[in-house]
Amino acid sequence: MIALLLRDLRLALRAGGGFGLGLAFFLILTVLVPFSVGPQSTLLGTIAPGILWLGALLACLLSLDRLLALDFEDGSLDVLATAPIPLEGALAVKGLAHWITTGLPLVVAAPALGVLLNLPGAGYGWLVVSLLLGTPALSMIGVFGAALTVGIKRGGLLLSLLVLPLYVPTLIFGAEAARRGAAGLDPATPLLMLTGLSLGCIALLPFAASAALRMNLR
Amino acid sequence: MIALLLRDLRLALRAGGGFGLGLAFFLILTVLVPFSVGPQSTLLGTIAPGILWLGALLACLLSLDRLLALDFEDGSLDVLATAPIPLEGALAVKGLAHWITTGLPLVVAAPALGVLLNLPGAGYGWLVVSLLLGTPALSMIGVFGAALTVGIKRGGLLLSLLVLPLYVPTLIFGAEAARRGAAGLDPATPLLMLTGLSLGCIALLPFAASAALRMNLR
Amino acid sequence: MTLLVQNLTVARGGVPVLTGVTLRLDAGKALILRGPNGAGKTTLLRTIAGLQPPLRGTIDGAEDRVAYGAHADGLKAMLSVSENLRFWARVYGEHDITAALAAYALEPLRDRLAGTLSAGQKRRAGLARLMVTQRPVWLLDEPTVSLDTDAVAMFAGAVDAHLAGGGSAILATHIDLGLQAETLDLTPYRAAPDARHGASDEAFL
Amino acid sequence: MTLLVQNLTVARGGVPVLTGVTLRLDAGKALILRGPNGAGKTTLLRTIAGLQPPLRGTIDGAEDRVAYGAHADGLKAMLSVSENLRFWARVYGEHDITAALAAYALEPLRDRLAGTLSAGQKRRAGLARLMVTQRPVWLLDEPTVSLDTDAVAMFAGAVDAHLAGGGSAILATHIDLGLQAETLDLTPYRAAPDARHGASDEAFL
Amino acid sequence: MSLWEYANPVKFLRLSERVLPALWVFAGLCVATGLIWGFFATPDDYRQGSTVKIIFLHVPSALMAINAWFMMLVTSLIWLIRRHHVSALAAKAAAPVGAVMTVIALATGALWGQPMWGTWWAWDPRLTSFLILFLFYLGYIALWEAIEDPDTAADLTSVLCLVGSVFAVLSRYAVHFWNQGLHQGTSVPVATGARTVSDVFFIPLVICMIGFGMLFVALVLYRTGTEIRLRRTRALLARGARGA
Ligand code: HEM
Ligand SMILES: Nc1ncnc2c1ncn2[C@@H]1O[C@H](COP(=O)(O)OP(=O)(O)OP(=O)(O)O)[C@@H](O)[C@H]1O
Ligand SMILES: Nc1ncnc2c1ncn2[C@@H]1O[C@H](COP(=O)(O)OP(=O)(O)OP(=O)(O)O)[C@@H](O)[C@H]1O
Ligand SMILES: [Mg+2]
Ligand SMILES: [Mg+2]
Repeated sequence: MIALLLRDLRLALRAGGGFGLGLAFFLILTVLVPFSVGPQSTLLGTIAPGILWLGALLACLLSLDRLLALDFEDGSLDVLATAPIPLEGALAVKGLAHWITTGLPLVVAAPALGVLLNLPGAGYGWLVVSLLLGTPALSMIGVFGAALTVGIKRGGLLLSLLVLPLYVPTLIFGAEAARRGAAGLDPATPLLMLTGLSLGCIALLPFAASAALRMNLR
Repeated sequence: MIALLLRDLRLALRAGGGFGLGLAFFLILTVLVPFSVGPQSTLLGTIAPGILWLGALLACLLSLDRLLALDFEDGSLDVLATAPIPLEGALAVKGLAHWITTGLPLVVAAPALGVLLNLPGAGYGWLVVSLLLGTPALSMIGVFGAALTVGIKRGGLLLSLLVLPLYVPTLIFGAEAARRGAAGLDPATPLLMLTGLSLGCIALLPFAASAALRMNLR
Repeated sequence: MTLLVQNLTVARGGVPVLTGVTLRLDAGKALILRGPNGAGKTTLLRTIAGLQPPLRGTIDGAEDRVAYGAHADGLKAMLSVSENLRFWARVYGEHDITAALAAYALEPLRDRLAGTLSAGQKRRAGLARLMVTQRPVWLLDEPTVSLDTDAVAMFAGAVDAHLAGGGSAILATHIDLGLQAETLDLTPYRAAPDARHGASDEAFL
Repeated sequence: MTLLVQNLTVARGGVPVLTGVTLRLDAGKALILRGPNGAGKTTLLRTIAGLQPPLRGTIDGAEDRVAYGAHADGLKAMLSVSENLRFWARVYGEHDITAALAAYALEPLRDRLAGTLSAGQKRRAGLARLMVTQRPVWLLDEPTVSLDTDAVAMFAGAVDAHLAGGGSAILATHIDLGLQAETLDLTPYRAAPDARHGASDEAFL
Repeated sequence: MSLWEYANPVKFLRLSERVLPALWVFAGLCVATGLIWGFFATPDDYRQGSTVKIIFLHVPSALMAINAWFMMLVTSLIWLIRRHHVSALAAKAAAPVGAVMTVIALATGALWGQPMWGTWWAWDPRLTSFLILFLFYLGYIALWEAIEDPDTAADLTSVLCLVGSVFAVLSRYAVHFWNQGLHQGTSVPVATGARTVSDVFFIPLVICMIGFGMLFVALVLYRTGTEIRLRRTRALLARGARGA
């Protein structure tokens, strides 16, 4: 298991797909928002928490298609499925690796990007907390989506289509928490919901994902 | 050339990657925006033109990785490069196929999504016009980006990273035109710029793309 | 322990490809599967490896005992040869990869990224993976594709050593490997084109 | 027309692999490239096909006259066999695919999606592609991988017919195809490991 | 004789061919009576004017949209547990029907919203959860389309349906939490029998709902039959191709 985690992290670093790229995408997306909605700073400040959450979500989404598809193509998944470690565990580890390479950097970088969008001062802390609690759910849902579409050549867009609706509750609670935080309200309820959601995803989705994967390998 | 166009269109239809998916992604993205920034309709109306442009751009972007990479993996690109049709032409045709399967449906669907975001009544026409003039540039820039990254396994995220900055001028002019239109101002200048940009891209980028592709095949 | 396959029906794309396959593989023995293109060798091997369920019949003694070497090699292009092998070794609870490297003369290439190897070098690294699994039953699908004569000899040596150590192997191949092994021709087991029994779409016929 | 390769140096990953390769291929002749794994056969063929530039030397009579058959088959999994072939035929300005289908006994499979073929069937479809190009020079990289003996015979027949029609072919292979052809062993052309002349990093040495 | 007997495609086809004509007629009659009664024989509402008549399309289609997903959930479970092909194909057949019902509910709602709330669309929780339901339908259909092997497709879409249902319910709660809405609460609570719509509207509405229900059943039976024939053709072709 640890070997798998280390390998995935090393690959992420080496293939240039890791830490940097998700972040860069997040950055560019945040920069594009003022270009598209116009530069008024109050408007930007209002939409900032939401846009940052949306950007994080999309950055996660875009890195999903390499999560399992590469292993599928070069035959590693076949071998993993017949290896002595349980497939559920392997998938959970892959989710963890994805979170470390994508979710965690986003959490760390979000405050810096908040500055670009005039995020109100009270919002920074809660933005980070909400992302920290929410991104694990995004990664695990992503593993499930990737397992569903792994057999499909370049299922990238289909993967997005399947995964985005599943992301809705996470996004709503997360963005709501960040927004309430930025507006000086109490974000406890949505944060609790978000935590519950993440825990539920981590506990249950590996099983669904491994079932889907086995069907796909067949 | 026509054979290539027809094949690409047929593949898009058959692999389930075509018309439908880009649109669905656009729809979902539009739906997610209110979830993240909140449901106030005046706020949504203000950012609507920008968000729709951004959504169209992302939908284009996500379909880019299958533009050349699939052909590369199964060896078709090697054969195309040695075939009697000029590579520039082949790439331009691929760009056209991409526009037909992705850009065009987005243009058609944009007004319906405008309704969801409370786009002001005056904005619909100009939104469609600006998208119609701007999406060809998005597709051609995409072909260039895909040619640059085709050798890289799952270069999806890297591709986004390279292409997004190139999309900035198109986005600025397009969103500006749509915004002016929605606000009842005269959108002629940005529209002219947009047209020039698209024409320039169509005329010049196939050459850059084919040069990049030849370097990648080497 | 013996691998025992009885009365197996395997399918691809919902259509039965082989029916009534019965075979027995004792420790120390190798079995060569033969059959024309499309006979169902790959399908049979995947079924025995547990990657797809059989339509009928039983497979005994395969679970957690097989190492499957498919057409694809399972190598990561961005990791070096030794990193690739070490990863699989750790997944299977092994730690020493020097024997595997030596068996396929991979030492000079150990620090090269797997993506920069030639077709035959890649294949050698893929075969070396089998040695680090320490699994007793090897299932090999056209193992010698792209290999030159020296490498084929290395492979034959590795299989012989594996058999001598009490392992066993099933190999699907079209060419002669010079191994001492029984041969099983799959042609007689070919499912009749209109075979319906057990097919996943049986109910529709 | 004759394909003339003179004093060619080819490189992969910036490192020269073969130096001083000289060969001549007349119409109606075939040439078999031999050499151990990693000798540089694939690299040489890609260079002659024009997919990568040589470091030194000249290639005459190759431009727009070669059809290259690589390790990968260039088939779209989601198109049927005949759609695949028809597409390539149209790209090369040809329109009739029946001869190609017949040569590799692909008629029964013509309406199957290429993605559902077995390894050998795929290869046959990939080889059939060469016939619809109508190019006089075939460059083939391990063409008989995964093929059974019948299919190898079909392939040999197709090559013979191509040669009889005034075409020519270069084949890289490790096994004996039973073709009447000259053999070129690449081992003597192997670039010295410290070869620096012409390497892309020469300036840094 | 158990119900499962009809899980055999051939038996199912025979049965559905027998009941379908009657079902079409009955559904057509119900929908026609309901709609004509509703549109021409009910008074205008004192507040909403004639727009209230949209209710006869809107509410039945909205109900069927939800029920269709529920049916898909049940048939998916049956497929996963008992592996009856008809069950999986029924789920496949129901999805587009459900999606169309969702679109009708959304479209009629939008048409209604314009005079009532002064806007085509508002991010009301009821409306929003419907939109999300539509997205789930899209994803489900797209997954069916994308996978070549029918059994694998059935398996994967079933798993998606299960997981998706959980997330659809979660989304509903999330959406309610996110925004309190404009849309009125349900007024046809089956359980309590209490209702807030007057009888003049209620009776034709119930007829419409029955009609839409029947129409849905008929459509699903018909489409399932088509899917079964497609699979049969496919199975025969597959054998033919290999036999040659
Ligand atoms: C596009 C937007 C809309 C959607 C998706 C939608 C959805 C629904 C749904 C799902 C139901 C059935 C709920 C149930 O009975 O439990 C329903 C019922 C109803 N809707 Fe809408 N609706 C929309 C717009 C509107 C508008 C604009 C109005 C008018 C003001 C409206 C008025 C009603 C009424 C009166 C009912 C019946 C409630 C009842 O008596 O049960 N809806 N709608
Ligand atoms: N979806 C499908 N529908 C019908 N037949 C299929 C489908 N997928 C595969 N087949 C057929 O199943 C058969 C078994 O294929 P398999 O890959 O097992 O053959 P193989 O013995 O490994 O052949 P090879 O030597 O070419 O690798 C082939 O004839 C193939 O065409
Ligand atoms: N990036 C690189 N750096 C150093 N050497 C490389 C690089 N890429 C390839 N090579 C080496 O170049 C040589 C030529 O490879 P090529 O694929 O042409 O061999 P081949 O003759 O086709 O072998 P095979 O029979 O195995 O297919 C190989 O020894 C390979 O290891
Ligand atoms: Mg095979
Ligand atoms: Mg080679």
